[in-house]
Amino acid sequence: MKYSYFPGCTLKNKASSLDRYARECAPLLGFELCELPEWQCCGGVYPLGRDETATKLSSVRALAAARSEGRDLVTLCSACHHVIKRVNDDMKNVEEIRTSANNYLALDEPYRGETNVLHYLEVLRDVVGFENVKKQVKNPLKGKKIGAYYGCLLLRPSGVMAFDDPEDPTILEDFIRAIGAEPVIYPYRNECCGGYVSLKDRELSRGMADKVEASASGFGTEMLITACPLCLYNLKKSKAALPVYYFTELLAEALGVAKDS
Amino acid sequence: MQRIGVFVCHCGSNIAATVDVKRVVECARLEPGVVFAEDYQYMCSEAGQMKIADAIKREGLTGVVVCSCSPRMHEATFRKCAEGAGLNPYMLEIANIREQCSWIHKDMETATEKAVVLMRAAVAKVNLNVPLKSGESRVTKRALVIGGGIAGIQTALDIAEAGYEVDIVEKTPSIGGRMAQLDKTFPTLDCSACILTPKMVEAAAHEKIRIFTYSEVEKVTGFVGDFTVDIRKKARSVDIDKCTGCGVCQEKCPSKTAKSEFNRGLSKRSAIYTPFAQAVPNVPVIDREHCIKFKTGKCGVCSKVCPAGAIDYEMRDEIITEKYGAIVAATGFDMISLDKYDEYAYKKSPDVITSLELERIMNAAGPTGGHLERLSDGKPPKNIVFIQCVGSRCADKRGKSYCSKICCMYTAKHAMLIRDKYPDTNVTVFYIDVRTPGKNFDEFYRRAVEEYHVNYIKGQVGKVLPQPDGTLLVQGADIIDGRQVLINADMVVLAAAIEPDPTARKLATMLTASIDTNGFLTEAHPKLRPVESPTAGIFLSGVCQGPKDIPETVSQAGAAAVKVIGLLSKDKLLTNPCTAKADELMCNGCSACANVCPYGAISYEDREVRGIGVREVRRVAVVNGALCQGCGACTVACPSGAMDLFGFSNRQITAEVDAICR
Amino acid sequence: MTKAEKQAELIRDISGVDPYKCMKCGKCTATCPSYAEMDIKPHQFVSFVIRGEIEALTKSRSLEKCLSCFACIERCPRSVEPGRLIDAARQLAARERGGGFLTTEEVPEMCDPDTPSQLLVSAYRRYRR
Amino acid sequence: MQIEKTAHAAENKEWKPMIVAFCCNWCSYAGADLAGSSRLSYPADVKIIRVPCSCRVNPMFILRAFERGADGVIICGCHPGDCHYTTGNYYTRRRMALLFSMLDFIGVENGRTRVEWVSAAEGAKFSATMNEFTAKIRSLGENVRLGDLRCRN
Repeated sequence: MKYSYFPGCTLKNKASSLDRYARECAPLLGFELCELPEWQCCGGVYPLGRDETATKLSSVRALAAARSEGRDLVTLCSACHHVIKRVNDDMKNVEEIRTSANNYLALDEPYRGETNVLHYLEVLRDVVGFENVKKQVKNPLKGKKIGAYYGCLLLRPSGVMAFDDPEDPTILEDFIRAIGAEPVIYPYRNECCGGYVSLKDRELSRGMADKVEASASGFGTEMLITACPLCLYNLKKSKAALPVYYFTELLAEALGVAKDS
Repeated sequence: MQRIGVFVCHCGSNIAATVDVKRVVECARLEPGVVFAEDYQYMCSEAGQMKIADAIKREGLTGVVVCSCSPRMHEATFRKCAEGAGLNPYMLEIANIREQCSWIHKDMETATEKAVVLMRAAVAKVNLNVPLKSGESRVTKRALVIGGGIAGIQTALDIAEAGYEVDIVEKTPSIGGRMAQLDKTFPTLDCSACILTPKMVEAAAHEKIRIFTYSEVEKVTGFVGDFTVDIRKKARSVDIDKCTGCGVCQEKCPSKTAKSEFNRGLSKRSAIYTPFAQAVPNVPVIDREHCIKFKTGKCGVCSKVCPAGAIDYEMRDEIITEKYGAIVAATGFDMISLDKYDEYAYKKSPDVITSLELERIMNAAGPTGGHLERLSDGKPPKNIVFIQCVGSRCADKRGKSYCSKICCMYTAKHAMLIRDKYPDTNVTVFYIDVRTPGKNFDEFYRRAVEEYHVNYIKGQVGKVLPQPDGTLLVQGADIIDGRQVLINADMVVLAAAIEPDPTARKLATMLTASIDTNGFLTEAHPKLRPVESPTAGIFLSGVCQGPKDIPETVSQAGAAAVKVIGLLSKDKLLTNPCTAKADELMCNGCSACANVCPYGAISYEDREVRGIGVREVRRVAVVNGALCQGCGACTVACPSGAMDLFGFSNRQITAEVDAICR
Repeated sequence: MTKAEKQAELIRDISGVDPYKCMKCGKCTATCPSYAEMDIKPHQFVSFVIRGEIEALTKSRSLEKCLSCFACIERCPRSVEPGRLIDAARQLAARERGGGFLTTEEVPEMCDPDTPSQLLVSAYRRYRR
Repeated sequence: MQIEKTAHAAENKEWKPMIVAFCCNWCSYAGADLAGSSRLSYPADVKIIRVPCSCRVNPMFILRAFERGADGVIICGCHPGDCHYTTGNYYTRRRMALLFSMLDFIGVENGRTRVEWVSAAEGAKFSATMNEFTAKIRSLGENVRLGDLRCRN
């Protein structure tokens, strides 16, 4: 199975391990990620305003490129996934945005939201199946107590993202079980890490990351995993200083792709 | 040619403020067939009706058009008036110029123009009306009540007291319903079981009442006065006549893993069980999914210990067919599933419970023996938070748009009872509005605040965060004081929205009774006919019609009973004369009409047909007027145009179309 | 139409929010992680739009404090979703005055060796639009 | 059947669409009443004809309406499964699917004909449906006029 793949800017530098291990693990699980040629930044944030078009265009380009390759589009970074998935929904369902975006881009064939956008985790759950991931595990992470950190962008708004139950998600916990570790449920796993505010308002975001980590370690978490470079950055800055990894790093370790992480 | 009179109603200012009634009268005078037209303040008043009756006699009218409110409102009134004046009631038609004209349009010119068109359509129709005569149908003097909660019990008792036979069908093993699960009732705080169980016993003992528990309605056919109903009596596996209710079987049953439905899953029960101690009938059922005998073939303990020899593993479902004159739906409610509301941690923490679960916990016969304790560790909670409107008053996809009505009061009750019994427990209630309309209701709520110092906070809770130490951090808003509130609670109680019992939807389809977008059964008129369904002979009792508390439910149950009694007291009912009829000359006996008739009202007979150039014996369709309900499906299915419907004939409807498109 | 009325209409248009659907339950305020930092609280946003006090809204500190975590959007029982109003107000502020909260000059000193590019992009977009 | 253009514009009168709504007595007519008592307005161009059930609506009535100059015809019945007569609306659905495609073929566009389910409790839906339908008819403009050739020769 081949997928078009949108890595996003951060995965090319600071979050290269999120990207690299995802690619390296894929063949073992029976699929392949084909990076889109000439992709551009997704835009970073999804503009909520209904009259915003320009800031959505680069996502539309990626979506249209995947369409021309005739493949589903896979993402990894939570922010990219959020933006691309929501823009795709707009292109499918909001006539004004569809019209104005197509007017800007003047593609050979107007884009109408045809591409199916999947997060890497959704591929693991819905296409590969966590049962099959488990079968491929060579080094189960036995006894490790891992807290899943979802953050905001994968889950909300649930109507469009349709990723998991926004208040009681299970996908990352199922992933943790699949690689042989023990998931820890803690209530802040879907609360905000502080987001982009950490650039200018460190105190505010620090407070939030602290709450997340305090709650996680209170329930016995030994390490956190996430799919978002910004969440990882913010969580690493918190007081409790729990180790934080990308989920692909642990996947690679369990599958025997990476020697150590 | 008809001699038609047109009567235009002002309805005070309801019509006259937007429709120029004088102009409608003037235009009416120009219509073919119209010999008389006038307007009046209130046509439905006695004086207004007198005007119609007088004109019929004086002008020798053969047809009448009343331009007024909806025919659903006053068609019957005016037809009765016409009949009183010697005119066949079906020679009168209504032009709806209120609901469908004056109330929805603002501009006088537009509204008047439309009113004139509607009047013309009605006149065109009346020109083609023919006198119709109702037939008669019999009334089976027995009523069926579906649902054995307080609503069904009260309705059945009231009907039985008037001397009519009543059957109650209840899907669970005992009557009693939700009220049996409650501990105390507001606003008097009397014990629910103490006031309900005597009624249950009375119903069971009443010579006019039969109770079918563990049974469901399977099929309904027929119509008002003459319904035929199939009732499935599920296999109880216990002989109801032999069982003495000693309870030994339940005690000795080795399978005790099933969750007790009555205790909302908070405790376990045996596979052979009665839902609660005061069950009526006090005869257990075997839950075959959990019974070892049924699962493995080995066991049979209950049969061995039963002193009466009442256990019967071979028992099968039984279908009984019975006739009824009237049917009352009393299917009640359940609480919504909270699966989608996990910001309140209901799935994650056993100490987050629903109000109905709290009822069971507070009840002396409940899973904790009436001790208020946390289900996680059995410790008494010191800080309790109540959250109101969980799933009620929602405009999103998760919840219900309506107010569940009972939550404000039962929460005040819970808060008060807890503060009374455990004075060192802190109780906080997050509310959006406190709604207490009802006798002694607001006083009750104020008592909770003033006497019992329950902490009411206006605002919702955003999230309940379970803590490592087992407490629950409640993060809420106090929008009056303008702050975010954090409370470390030991227990959180959710006032989950109530919804109609899921069986109501299926039942509505069987009864051809209408249902609203929320799944509540629709009443014939929201104000004037609140306990009747729009389908004749079907009545509504209790929460199946909309959220209500016990006093309201009991009143409505009594009202439904009175309507049933009124119906059953008649020996004959007049049938709707607007039935189908085939023109023998045109009918070729093809069976297309019979194939679409939902009532089996069409049969075929060989008849001698005489027409111009025709005289032969031929197979033609014959409609049974007593069975035909007048839907008209056959009239369209008929390829030769032989089938027509009295009251809504092809010519009449075509005339209306022509009058509108002129 | 006064300027304030025009702006209020613009905010309703951009956000697609009908402020009259709000029943003042306060769930947004209860759910907001930045609540303490905000001068205009999430549940008050609708009132400002209804009253047409847009000037106050666009000058509000809350615009910079909102994390766009979508919690108020997800949990609002009336589908009013105040987060969308906040973003629309940001947009209005940026269009009228230009983004002033984050300047290019100050960015280098805010970065550390681990700062992901995602942070810079999103901060720029949210603060400056 | 034969089609001709109306000469309405020549009369120099503002064109108003003529819309016939067939409503079943049990659900949709009651829904229209509820729209009225809730004061939920919709254009006066819509005129309602009451029928016992949507399945009473003979395709002939619709053809007649278009022959007499109607610009749109809408049929409202109970929601599937809720028909007062159990199955009437299913017949309506099937019959109208056929009729509407035939009408479309002869020049009465699909937008001019519609079947909608409106329950007795859906006053708001009734009003919204009628507003939307009228707007649609307005955007389509004047209809072609059907003619009954049987009466010509």
